[in-house]
Amino acid sequence: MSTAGELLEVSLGPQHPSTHGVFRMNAVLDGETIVKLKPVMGYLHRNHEQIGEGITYIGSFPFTDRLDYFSAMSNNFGLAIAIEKLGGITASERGEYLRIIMAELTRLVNHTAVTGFLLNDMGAFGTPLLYAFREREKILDLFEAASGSRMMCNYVRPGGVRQDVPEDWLKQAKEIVDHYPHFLDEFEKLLTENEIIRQRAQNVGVLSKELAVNASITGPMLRASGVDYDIRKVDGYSLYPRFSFRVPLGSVGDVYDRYYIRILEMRQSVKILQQALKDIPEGPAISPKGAAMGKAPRTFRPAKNEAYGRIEAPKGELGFYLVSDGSPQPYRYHVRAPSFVNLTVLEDLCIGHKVADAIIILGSIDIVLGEVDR
Amino acid sequence: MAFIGAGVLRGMGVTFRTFLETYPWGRVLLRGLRQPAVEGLVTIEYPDVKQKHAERFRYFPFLVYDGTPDNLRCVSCKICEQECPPQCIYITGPAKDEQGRPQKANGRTFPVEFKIDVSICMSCRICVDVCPFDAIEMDNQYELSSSERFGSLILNKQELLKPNEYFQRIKPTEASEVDARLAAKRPKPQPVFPPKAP
Amino acid sequence: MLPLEELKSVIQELLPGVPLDLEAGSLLVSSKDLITVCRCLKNTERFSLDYLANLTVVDYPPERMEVIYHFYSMLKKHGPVALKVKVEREKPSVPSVTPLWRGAEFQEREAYDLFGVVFEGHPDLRRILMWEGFKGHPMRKDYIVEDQDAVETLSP
Amino acid sequence: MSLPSLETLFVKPAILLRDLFPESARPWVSIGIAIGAIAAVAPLIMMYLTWIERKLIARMQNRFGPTRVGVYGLLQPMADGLKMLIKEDIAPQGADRLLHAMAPILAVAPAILLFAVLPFGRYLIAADLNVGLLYFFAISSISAYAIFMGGWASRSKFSILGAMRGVAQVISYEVPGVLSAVVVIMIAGTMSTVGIVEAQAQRWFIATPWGFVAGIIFFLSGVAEVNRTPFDMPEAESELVAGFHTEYSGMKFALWYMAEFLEAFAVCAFAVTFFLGGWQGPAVPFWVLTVLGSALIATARKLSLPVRVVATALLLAAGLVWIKEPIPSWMWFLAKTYALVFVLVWLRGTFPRLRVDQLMGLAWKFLLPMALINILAAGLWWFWRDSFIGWFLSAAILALSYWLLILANHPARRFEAALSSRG
Repeated sequence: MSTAGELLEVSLGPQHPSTHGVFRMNAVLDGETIVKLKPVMGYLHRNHEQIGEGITYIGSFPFTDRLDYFSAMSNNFGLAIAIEKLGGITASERGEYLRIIMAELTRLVNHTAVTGFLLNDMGAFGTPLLYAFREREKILDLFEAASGSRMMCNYVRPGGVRQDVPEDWLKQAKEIVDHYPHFLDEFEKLLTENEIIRQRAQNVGVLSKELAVNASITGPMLRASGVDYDIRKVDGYSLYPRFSFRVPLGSVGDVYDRYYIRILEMRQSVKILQQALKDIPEGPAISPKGAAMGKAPRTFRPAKNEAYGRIEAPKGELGFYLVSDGSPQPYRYHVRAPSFVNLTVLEDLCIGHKVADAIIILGSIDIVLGEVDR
Repeated sequence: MAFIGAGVLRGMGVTFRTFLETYPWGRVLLRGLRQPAVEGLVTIEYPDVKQKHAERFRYFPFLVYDGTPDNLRCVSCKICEQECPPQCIYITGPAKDEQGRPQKANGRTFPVEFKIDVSICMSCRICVDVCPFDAIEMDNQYELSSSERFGSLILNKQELLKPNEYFQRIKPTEASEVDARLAAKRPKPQPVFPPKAP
Repeated sequence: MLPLEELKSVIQELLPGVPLDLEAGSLLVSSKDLITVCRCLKNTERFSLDYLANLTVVDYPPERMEVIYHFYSMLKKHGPVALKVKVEREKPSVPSVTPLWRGAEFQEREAYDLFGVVFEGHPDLRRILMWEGFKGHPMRKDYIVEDQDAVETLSP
Repeated sequence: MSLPSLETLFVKPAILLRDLFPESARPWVSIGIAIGAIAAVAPLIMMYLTWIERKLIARMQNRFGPTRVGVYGLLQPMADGLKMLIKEDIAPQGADRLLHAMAPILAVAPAILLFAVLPFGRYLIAADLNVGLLYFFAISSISAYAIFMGGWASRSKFSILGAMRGVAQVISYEVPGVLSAVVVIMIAGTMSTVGIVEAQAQRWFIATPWGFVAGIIFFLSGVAEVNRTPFDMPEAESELVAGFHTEYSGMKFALWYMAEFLEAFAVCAFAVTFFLGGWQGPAVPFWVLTVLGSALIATARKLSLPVRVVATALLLAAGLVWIKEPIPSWMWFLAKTYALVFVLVWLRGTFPRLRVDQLMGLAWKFLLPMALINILAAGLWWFWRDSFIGWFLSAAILALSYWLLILANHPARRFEAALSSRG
């Protein structure tokens, strides 16, 4: 790229209002246009994998809450799936339903919050964010009622969930879920057709289908580029095949599509939730094997084996790779973090755009530093 | 509507509605216009008003005793210490007499000291899950802020001990389950768990 | 999804002379054949493994390390195919698959950072999670965690 | 209470005070009084503007806003001011200390000077310059220097980026701003702010096609000139941390804020003066309006009964009071200005900001041509001023050009139902 005049090197972050935590972008600017941009991460690195290799399988669950701290339930779910694969545990049916309900509620929480953050990155004075948080709070209250904690739930377990939900919980959940489409309507009225947002977001940070697949992009970001790949459909893990829902796809793959795909996914999640809340059977919330494992974590000693379990977390494919050696601790515990891998294309998306665009592109990728840095 | 600026105006409509919803007269006005209106203010003014937490709301663990503080349920088996993911529990014990035999109170061994470093504790509830004696439970007391790291954020046995009645008060459902379970167990002789090697 | 045996025989048909092994549900290739096999997996219509989901390393002291790749196909929606490469622990090095899958870029950097496996041909092999100038590779089994005595420092 | 007492609430004491002095000193004394009044009122306006903004935006976001200091948080601005005063004043290493300290002062001074030509009420003006309008534009453009000075002197990359944006923006938006005000001069025939207000005795300028367009352009450029959302490019907090005032702290920072808020207030006030009739009430007698309004409300089916009754009663009562005692001019002025302030806050509470190139595009590609065409429209209106033709022609020209400019300017992809779903 030919440049006129001198280049300006700016370090956006790690203390910057819009890098979603302690993320840093080393940008080289020509005027306001980005010529080069290198993501720098690791400021929140705590070697989650090392910790996981030092404690029992169950002991890792509270730490997974802190990976993507917006979607603790999904993270628990991912690890539970991997451990079930490793140890050959099956989950009880009610447990599966509860896990799906929690995972989809998490998706609502995450997508709502992310949309709010994206608008904040665009420069809104917090209004969409606070609307998002207002609704998110209701779901967090549900999480608190079920698990005892709003964000660090530590609720899903191999074989089901730790405790059954309290009485009336399903009714409350149903009320909130049924209200959610109204909130989404309001949210869309505020955002979707807003000319300023369209000006800002359309045709900015276009991610082509080919690059998206090649760069292992997953989640809403991939689908916004028009690739039909949703692990809930492809793997059909847990009981997802039982529910009817559609996978929304974008056409351009710009920031606007990434925003809108999340709104559409939330509507689909509401659909899944309504079905799940209607059909949920009675029974134990956790299978006996899972319950025994929760009671005495050190009795779970899977034979020498390895497993890669993955789920469609709100941010993309969340994978857990476990290697066991017959001891109560995993020999190797690896997290394939979606937002970490999705950052691969950040530079490709930003080059040629303005600084302001880089910020919203980062916002539309939807990273959480707890997960990127692990 | 097709003209440019319609989306902008509609957005302004949403914020104005919210603005009205936060005032009683605004809600009256909205209802007067036959619009649905809910209470718009969602802020809880914290020190004056406290959030109502769910029954299961958990914060830091405490030790349960029945009746008198020396009748604590903990037998110092150290399972929780071993399983605690961030390793924030420190148990000294079980108490021994001069000959090195485990001391007993009410037919059970007991810890000499039981400390929880609540600035490390991450409220995961695994200690409660693994405790075979239902001796440790999650408290919902969250106003513990202090400027002293070591003085007041490492809770010792005296600070941790709370009566079963307290547990029944803060978490009635869970406490009644625990009580029923313990009542079913009671006739049998209490097993003594030696500390297990990891 | 293809059964592993079948996968192996098809690859061997396509790439005669490349030694392949099966181990614990994954395909074992040697580091020098890695790129050939990967290109075959990616470009053969039958496999179309266009998506590298996961790349990681397992450390088996004292002598070897394993680099593990999990492939899926977004086109055909099948997978996973796990591929393993065993490398020397002393000077671990494998060819980089980043030219084939951009998705490997950060994951290889992470593996390099935490395990010290050198990915030859990687466009930008730097530390990613640890800071520049950090000594050692913290995920290796023999890495000494600095404050193992954290408990001691607690009492004032 | 005699009738004119409210109207001359502020003028009378000033005259009384002036008359204490000997004849020869009186002109100087009256100037002194004006300066004193403005200097006293300006910080107060600024402080309570922050309070108003925080309160209103909070309400738009389901929050209370400040409630802790004083009733309804009314003492919050004082607390903030106090905090600012006692905070450490930091100048970054390598900064040009002199310029760094001067920049906020240079920003505040013109913001206060603007109030000199502002007719707050019938006789409430510090200096009725015959070039009042020109004075406004001349003084308000000084802020560009202040912004650049501050950004440059800070020796920070974010500051300099913000400063560059700020200068480009302020200079660009001055052009449509001035051009939109040209029509006011054309029709009012004077540049004196008092004259402009008096020219609107019959009809506020906003109630004409050209006035409507010019008013919107003027307001938008004003918003852009004072760097407020959606045009807050120079201080874009999500991109440039805080833009040109990233490296400011303590009282210097407060001065930047004071400049911004005072200018925002001044823009609203001048928009009221130029287009919304200034301190004049509506040309139609107010009681006519109230009767009409109450009739409308009383017959509105969509409203529920209690609302109809209460609103009708209130309106009629207001009409009765009005007949007895007219609302004083300064009250009209303040009411209208604060209504515009509300709009300003409302915009801030709703919108994200534009990108810097889109912002320039809006100024040069849309507002500028629109302002030029508006001059033509105003000319046509003036030519056929009392007939239907003038109205029709100017409205038609404006609508057509609006449409054409949108067509020429709207590169963004229309929203289509492009999101297919499978599954």
